[in-house]
Amino acid sequence: MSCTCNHGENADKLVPVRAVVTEIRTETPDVKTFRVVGIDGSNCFDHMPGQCAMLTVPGVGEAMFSITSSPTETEYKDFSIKRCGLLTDYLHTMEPGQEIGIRGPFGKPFPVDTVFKGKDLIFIAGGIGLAPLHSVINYCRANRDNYGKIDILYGSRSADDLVDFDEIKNEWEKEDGINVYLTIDREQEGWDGHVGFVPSYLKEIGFKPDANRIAVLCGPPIMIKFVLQGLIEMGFDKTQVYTTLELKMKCGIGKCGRCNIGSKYVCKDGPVFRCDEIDELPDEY
Amino acid sequence: MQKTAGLIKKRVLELLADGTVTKVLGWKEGDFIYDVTPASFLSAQEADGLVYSSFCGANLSKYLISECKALTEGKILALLKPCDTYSFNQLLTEHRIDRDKVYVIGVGCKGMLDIEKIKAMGIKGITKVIDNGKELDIKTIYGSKTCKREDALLEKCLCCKSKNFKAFDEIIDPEPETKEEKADRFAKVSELEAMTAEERYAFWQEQLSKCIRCNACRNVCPACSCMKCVFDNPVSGVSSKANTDSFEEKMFHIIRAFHVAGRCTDCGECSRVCPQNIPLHLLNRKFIKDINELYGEYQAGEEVGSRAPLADFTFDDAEPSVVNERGNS
Amino acid sequence: MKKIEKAKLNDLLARLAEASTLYLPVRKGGKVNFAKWTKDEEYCADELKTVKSAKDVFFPQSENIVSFKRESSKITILPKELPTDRTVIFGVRACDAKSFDILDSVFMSEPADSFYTARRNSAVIITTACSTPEETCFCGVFGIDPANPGADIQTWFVGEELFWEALSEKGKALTEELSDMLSDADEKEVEDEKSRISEITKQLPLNGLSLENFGGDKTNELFDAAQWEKLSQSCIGCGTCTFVCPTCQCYDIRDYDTGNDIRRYRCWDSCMYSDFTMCAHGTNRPTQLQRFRQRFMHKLVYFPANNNGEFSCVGCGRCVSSCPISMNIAKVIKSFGGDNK
Amino acid sequence: MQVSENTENKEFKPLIVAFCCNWCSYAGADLAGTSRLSYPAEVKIIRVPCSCRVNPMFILKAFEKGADGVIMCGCHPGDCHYSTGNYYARRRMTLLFSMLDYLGIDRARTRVEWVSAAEGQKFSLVMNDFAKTVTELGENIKLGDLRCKKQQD
Repeated sequence: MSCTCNHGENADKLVPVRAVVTEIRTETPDVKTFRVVGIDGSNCFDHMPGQCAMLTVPGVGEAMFSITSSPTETEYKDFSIKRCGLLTDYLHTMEPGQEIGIRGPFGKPFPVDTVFKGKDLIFIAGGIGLAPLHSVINYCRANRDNYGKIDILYGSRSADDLVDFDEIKNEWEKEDGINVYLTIDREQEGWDGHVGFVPSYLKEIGFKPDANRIAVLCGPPIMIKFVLQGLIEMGFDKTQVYTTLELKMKCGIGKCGRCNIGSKYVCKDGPVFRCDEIDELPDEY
Repeated sequence: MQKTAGLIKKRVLELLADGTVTKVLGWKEGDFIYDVTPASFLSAQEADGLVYSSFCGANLSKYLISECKALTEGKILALLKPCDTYSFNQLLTEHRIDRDKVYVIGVGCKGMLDIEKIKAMGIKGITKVIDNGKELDIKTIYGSKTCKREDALLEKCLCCKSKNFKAFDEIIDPEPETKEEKADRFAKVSELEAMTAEERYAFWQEQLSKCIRCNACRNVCPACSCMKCVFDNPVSGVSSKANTDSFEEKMFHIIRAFHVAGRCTDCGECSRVCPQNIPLHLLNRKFIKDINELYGEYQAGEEVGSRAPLADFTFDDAEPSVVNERGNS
Repeated sequence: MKKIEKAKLNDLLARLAEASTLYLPVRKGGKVNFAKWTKDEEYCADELKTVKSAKDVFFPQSENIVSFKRESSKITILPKELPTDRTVIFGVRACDAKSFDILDSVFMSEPADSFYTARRNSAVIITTACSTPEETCFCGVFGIDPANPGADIQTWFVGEELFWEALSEKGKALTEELSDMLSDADEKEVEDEKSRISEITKQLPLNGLSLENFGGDKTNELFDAAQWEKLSQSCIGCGTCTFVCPTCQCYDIRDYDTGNDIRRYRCWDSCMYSDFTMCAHGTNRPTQLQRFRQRFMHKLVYFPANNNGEFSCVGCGRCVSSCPISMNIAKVIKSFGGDNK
Repeated sequence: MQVSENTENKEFKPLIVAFCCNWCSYAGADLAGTSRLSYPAEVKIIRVPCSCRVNPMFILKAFEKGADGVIMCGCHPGDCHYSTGNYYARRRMTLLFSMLDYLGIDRARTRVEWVSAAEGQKFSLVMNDFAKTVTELGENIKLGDLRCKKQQD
């Protein structure tokens, strides 16, 4: 029996379809961006910013990754993946042309076409946390008229660890109505930008807590904690802040029972949460 | 047992009150007499729920690994039955617990009961079991029943190792060593050895195929004290969660038994907790029997610091081909 | 109402096994579990509860959901065909029958699990009333009546006869198939049996548990409760309760490389295991307290929150009898003030 | 790892896994080769630093993946490169083989032989003899993982 890309309507959600990695970009020493297209050159499936997909390497395993590319990039899906476990180790050894399995999209996206519409947006990311925000940022850039001012605050350990650096420098920074603030944790030769952690840089910048503003966060838990604190101190309301969570996932459809926080499943009810929604969940993430 | 329980409680309260110990590891009463839970008690008030009955089969020594780590001041009191003290010693030998942090009260044991055995007699709806020494008075929702105490003993108690304590700070109500001839604990192993290979294969195939891989045997075992078990390690290549092929059952149980070979005190917890009643002790006892026959009598936990047979050798040990010369093929 | 003599029950089972795959409680290696029935096997009608529940008929402990082949950079995906053969499960108790409804609301809610759904849709469930409920039973707490076990067909053993009542369309169709073996029966004897069972259930020691302190809206009150520490302190972190539980449905997905192909399995997992939520950056439930709490909060709070107040426990009492340290959901309910006695 | 290559219409050729210690037995196998002494092609050698490196799980893993017989070769007792490794291995394998026997697995499917670097001839003899024994026993169905059996396409 041979396989086609699409198993048809009746295929189980747990069964991946074939896809091929067409391009691998090295972003930082431990992050690579993988471009994935369907086996017939199609885009596998449609998604919205913030959604995730399961990537399979048969025999190695399967894991959930946020889709880095914007839905407006209709030819492919990009995944920026940090090397940190069994599967990601394997992915990092791959060469372009390697086939993998993919299934998705999973989860609730950012409300880009509803809540975000007409708003000024602040994106705050740390390290690999830019991956899910990258999708939203480029979606907003592609539909520029729908959104107000865009501020992007992005920090990483060092200049070498800034993901998508070329795109940020050559495209985002040069676009009107987009302010990019970059920072790295420690002084480094050849870096003339800001030095310091994201939360402290946030305070220095001091965004105005306009009701028309939405902040979107993603990064390590400790950064989220202090950035959120900073935003609240500035006068932002938790309902204006969105973030995306990550826990161990297996099924992606809210059945395997491991990614729950209280009664909410990150794979199904998340990964995007408004910060006041998170407050209602028990502290177990 | 009632009397022993009273003495234990009294002594526990004294030791808590005078500050000798800050925590007590014992058994807590349940809903039906037989469903006793291992528990810790921090105060006289909490110790009210402390029980010692014929259903305190659970070996508490393994809890001492985490308790010793967590203990910051004072000592922890552990109630240990004679057979539990072997496990205690073995853990000391392996440096998993700190002797200075533990106050051991050896508690006399007449042999513990197995509720599963009572239920297997067809007695249903048991709400209470009164132990009269020779006979059990069993209250059920369908009326009263009786059975002989010796028919309801836990497997491990049928061939009790000893009534003597191998480690203790004090002893409460010890039992005299039984005078009558003890049952041979290797009887069933010998019986299996005498069977043909086909019969043995059939026996184990039937038993091991019941395994649901709940890991209770592993997790309860005082000798299974690895920080991360090989069966939980995704890079070990054997970390399957469920048995899909019958090979996986065998792999798990052979390796589980092998990893404790020479360190297993034969405390019988693995068989006691198995929800499917797989006679896991027969795997452990096979190793013990082989070790005794090939490398000399050895009882793990008999004394602290003894060298486990698999961490030892002599120049004239038997060759592996000895297997071909023994028993039935 | 129909009936058949107990002596002829084996003929009926044989007939069922001809046209479908028949599962019923069978003794193997000394323990009774649901298994495929063949003529040489004895139906253990007197066994109140199998060790494992009947859930693995629909949700097997390990199931190959897809296979792969890898050749250099190419992969082939070989989906599994869905099972469509008719299955009959005989001798299911009221608690297990109810557990299927709970599993349905997980596996058959969108997006439905096609493997479970296919098995479930092609199965006929025949329940048997519990003539001798035990002390570990507390199905009444969840509104389950062991005298009226429900499902497609319900049956009662009374004297030397088995009484048979078809409830669903599927059940009626199957009863029709077997009409030559079943004779018409009077309801009187069954009614007497029902009231006898009801009298017993009233006396069950755990049947008075109250769930008033649990429910979908209790997350915040219960999550940080002090009780969890004492309750979980001696939990050894095994999966016994999970695996014998009729409503536990958490699963893992694992690959196995056979050398010929790679098979992906969906297998039972337990939230009590330390590696359940372990991923590359660690786990969000590092202590046994958290894992223990997760299991009971899921059953008594999270599940009701997502399923209109329905609890994910049927009071079968398997955890009460199987737990190595005798800690169980009944004790958890009691410690939160659910002891109504 | 690819599994035993037998199909029904072909003559049964067992798959044999031989764990050989680096210092003696592997060199012995080498010598057998350079001396043009034959041993069955079905014997797959896995080189280990010392016979003591052989974890019981290795033996089981070999059976899992389709081995019909597993043999472990090390330095003669007393000659271990690490002085005592093979003594520990000897106890370990004795107990493991005894356990396999206890579970009803054919005892002749497992073997331990001490082969020194100079014993190319012994290596060849041992392997031929073991292969003969295992061939007589036939395919191992009791201890393998059936999923790993080669599919008959």
